[in-house]
Amino acid sequence: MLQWLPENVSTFGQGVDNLFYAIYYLTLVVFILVMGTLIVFLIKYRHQEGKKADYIEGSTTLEIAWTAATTVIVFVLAMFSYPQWNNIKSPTQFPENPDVVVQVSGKQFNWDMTYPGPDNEFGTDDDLELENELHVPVNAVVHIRLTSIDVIHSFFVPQLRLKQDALPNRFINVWFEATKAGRYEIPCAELCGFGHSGMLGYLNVHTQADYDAWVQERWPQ
Amino acid sequence: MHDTEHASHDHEESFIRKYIFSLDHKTIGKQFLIYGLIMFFVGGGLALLFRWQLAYPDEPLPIIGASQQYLDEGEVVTGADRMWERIYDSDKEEWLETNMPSGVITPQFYNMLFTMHATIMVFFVVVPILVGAFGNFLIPLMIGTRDMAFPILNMLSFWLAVLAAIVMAVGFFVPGGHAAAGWTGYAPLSADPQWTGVEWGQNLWAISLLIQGFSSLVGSINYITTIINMRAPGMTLFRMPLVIWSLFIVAILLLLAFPVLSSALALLIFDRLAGTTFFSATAEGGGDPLLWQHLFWFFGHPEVYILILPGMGIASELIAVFSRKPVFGYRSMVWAMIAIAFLGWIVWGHHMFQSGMRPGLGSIFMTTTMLIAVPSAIKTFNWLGTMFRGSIRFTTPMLHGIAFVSMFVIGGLSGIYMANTPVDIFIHDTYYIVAHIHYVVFGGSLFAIFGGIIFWFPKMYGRYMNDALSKIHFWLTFIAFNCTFFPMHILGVGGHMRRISNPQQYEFLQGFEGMNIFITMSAFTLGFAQLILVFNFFWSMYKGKVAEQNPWHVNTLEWEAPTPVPHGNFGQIPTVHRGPYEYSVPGEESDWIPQAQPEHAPATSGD
Amino acid sequence: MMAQNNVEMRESDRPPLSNARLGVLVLLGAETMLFSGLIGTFLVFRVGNVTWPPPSHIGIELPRVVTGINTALLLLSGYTMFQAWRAIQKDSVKQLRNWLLITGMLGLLFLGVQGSEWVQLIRNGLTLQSGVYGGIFYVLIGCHAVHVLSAVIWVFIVFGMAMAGRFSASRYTGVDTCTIYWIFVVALWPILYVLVYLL
Amino acid sequence: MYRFFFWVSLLMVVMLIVPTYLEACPACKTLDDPIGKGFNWSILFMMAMPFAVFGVIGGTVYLHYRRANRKPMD
Repeated sequence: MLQWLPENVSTFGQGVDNLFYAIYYLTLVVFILVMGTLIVFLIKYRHQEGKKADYIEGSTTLEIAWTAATTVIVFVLAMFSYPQWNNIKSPTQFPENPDVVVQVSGKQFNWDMTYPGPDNEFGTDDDLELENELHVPVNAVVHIRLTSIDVIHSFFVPQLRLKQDALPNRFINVWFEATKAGRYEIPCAELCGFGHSGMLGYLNVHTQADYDAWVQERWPQ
Repeated sequence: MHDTEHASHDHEESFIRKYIFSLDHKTIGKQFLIYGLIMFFVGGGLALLFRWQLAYPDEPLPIIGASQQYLDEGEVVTGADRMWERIYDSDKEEWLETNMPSGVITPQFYNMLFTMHATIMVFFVVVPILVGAFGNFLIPLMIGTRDMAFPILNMLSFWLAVLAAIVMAVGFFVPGGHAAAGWTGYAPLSADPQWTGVEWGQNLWAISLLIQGFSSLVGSINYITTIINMRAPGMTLFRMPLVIWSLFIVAILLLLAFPVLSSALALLIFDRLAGTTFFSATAEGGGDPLLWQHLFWFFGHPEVYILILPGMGIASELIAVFSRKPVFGYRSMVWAMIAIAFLGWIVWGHHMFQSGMRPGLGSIFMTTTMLIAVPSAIKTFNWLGTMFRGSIRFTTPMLHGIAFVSMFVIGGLSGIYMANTPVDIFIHDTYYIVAHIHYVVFGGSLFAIFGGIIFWFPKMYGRYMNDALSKIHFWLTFIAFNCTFFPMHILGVGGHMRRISNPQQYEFLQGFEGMNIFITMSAFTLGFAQLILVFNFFWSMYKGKVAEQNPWHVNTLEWEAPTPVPHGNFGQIPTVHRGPYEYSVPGEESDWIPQAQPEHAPATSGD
Repeated sequence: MMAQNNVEMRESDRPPLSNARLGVLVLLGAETMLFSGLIGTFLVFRVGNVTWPPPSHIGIELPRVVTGINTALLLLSGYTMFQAWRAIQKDSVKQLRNWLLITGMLGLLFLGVQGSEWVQLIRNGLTLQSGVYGGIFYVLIGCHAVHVLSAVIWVFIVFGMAMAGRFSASRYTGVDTCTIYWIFVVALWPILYVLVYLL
Repeated sequence: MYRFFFWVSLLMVVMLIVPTYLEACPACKTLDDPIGKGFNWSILFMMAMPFAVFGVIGGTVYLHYRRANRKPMD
């Protein structure tokens, strides 16, 4: 199942994947144990003539054992998850001083990307609006101001292990740092109307040189 | 056995009083069952339609779709071509033409299909069968009373459900089509017709669910009152069968959860019809786009447990009976169900991890969600414990019970991925979620429903269901089910979003075409396998082998009543002397002691 | 819930809490959750807006004083309903009728005052369409008003039954359930009053 | 058995508190946004309601049954 995961190209993606693997192996072991026991029981304790079932009402020791074991496992799992989650989603734990800030705005059925331009301020004359094309440099911290102008959309880049709903009338901050240049798809992951399927933007991760060239082309200085 | 004065009432009632507007809980239960089975086919049919679209995007449907020659050159080849020719020639805007021109499902129609598939399956199939049918049929029989506390309300509950289904059905044929905002109806998409183009469809959807809310409310008042007040002498709470416990807990959940959905639906209707802006963030002085999710999932998560808990109850019943052993850890089974219900109220935020709520809340909701693993594990291990050193009979109901346990294990384990917030970032709104819910609700609830139907059929209709057909149905369903839904986990891991009508539009999903086709083929097999069940159900009603009073040798009270169960259920109300699962008691000759059998009396053969 | 109830009940035994009473009690649980949904919505808007009413509605004052008096009226009706219930327990059908009539009238008066308030507010420009402020005000208060209305109808039905002599000290389930429902509707109001008008 | 469940419950409470501490960040301004506060209050209120309702109804039923069951012994 694991080889179907899309390639990871973000800094925090590895953390997500590691948790994914951990849960995968954990659940796989539990699954095999439970199913194995079930099958053994089904064969061993099938009805045989002249054999009566044993009258067993339960076992407090066992109840305590599996309650405790499960509680501890989920507790440990949860402890490992908090930092990852905060790292990705808590605005206070974002890397400061982003290299690029972009506003991404969902609308039926496109992504509008707005660059603040050299003055780093939105709503000024040098803003650049692009439809469905997001350009960022590789190995750089990108902050996205995510919003929507109509219904709820969801900004999803599978390779970045990043997903965040875009809400109308609200700005949500998202960050990522891509580690590999390339062109990745940005589908919308939340039903947004009849054009939901096919609402598709592109994330272009450039090498620093290419990105500089792109910036130079847009805002000649 | 006891043909009393109660039984004689039957003959005096007219057909309408007896079968249509019946006040008898057994008839109402059967009505709910047949109603649920009919809706099951509607919901399943819708699923097959959109599965076709997913496997063969933008290709005409088989049978009713136009042929390739017709599409390319306008040459009429098949009967379907002739139909399309006629539709295109007529001036009227025909239903088929707007929704699937030439048999190709439009994206708008696709949205409507999956919306209605889920709505119907959740609100009109699983809840009516599990809670409506089994609840009504079993509660009075299993706790040893003559009828529900409020028989008229009981009838009202059924007919309100029918009214809701009719309103919902009308929605398919109104201009603009039916609701197309997903079964979760996320606002603002659902709150303003301009976003979906759906006019009255969404309104009717909301109105129908409001009516359904009344139906559930009336039903749950009835269940709670009956279970608290009307148990037979000696039937203490901890002598109740687990299925009654599960229905009791579910009734409480329904009672407290559904009104919140009603309030949300009322606000939605105001938004759509009266010009308020509760969910429209973009309007002047407008509301909040997350509010709907907040209210909906507050209802929605307990609703998920409403869908699974009775299944757990039925499975416990089946496994104990056919392992001929007491349920392992009866009390911890009860407490586990109560714990699940308790946790059900404090986890609803996990549906909103990616929707922009405060990240800190995400951590809290992750913790509460993960805790659900604990009672679920307790239940699973107890089911295994029940089979341990048993004497397992592989009857068809037992096969369904075992299938329930194994599918629930998969569904439960896959839930851990979603509960984990960082992993959920990736799999949220992908097919992983679809796989999970189907493993829990189809693999869980529906296998329990099938098992329950076969198990209690002799009590309902006095006949067995045909065992060969039941076994064929079981194995076909079991295999096709796994072939359909297991690959969806893989789709989800690949990032395949749910609710997209054409995966071929995405580059990173190109590799999944074959898998989608495989899933669709399995889904069609799964769908057709259900025809066997329905044929078997109606055929056995008249032609099945006549069953004795207690064919499976079960302890619980419903088998004390004569078959077919007369009006008033019992000749004399039985007195309960022991717990429901006294199987294979040492020193006893037979391996079962009915709950109503006095101490130290010889066991009866039961027929 | 009831822990272990090990005492065996005979079939003829009346349950400690009659079906009718328990049914109404359970119904009220559902009603509470319905209002919880609406109050939860109200809280999102109320706490979520720094200024309440929002800037666009400055100048609109909710009639706190009149509604305060109206609240007292409704609480009074709770008392009269309780008296009606006491009366039938003492087998006084005449008193029951009188108290029921007073209760019903007080309920109608409450609705009348509220109706006139609404007319006034709509004239002042606060309508259902005026953003979430107007919307949640009318929906929440209106939902309660609908409940008062249905309670009033119920009281008058019970009144009619009392006129027909259907109740006695040993048979008064109708009065009983109606009282529970009425008390619920009355007790809910001060909470809404404080939330919507005062906060 | 009961002591054990006491410890499990305690652990659960700890699990609820820990994340609140982990995200504790006195410096963050975004968390003070009024909408977030509105949702917090609403969530707390609605989380409490089912238990309150259940408690009141369940308590009433329990008391009635206990009173009824005591009577024969008096």
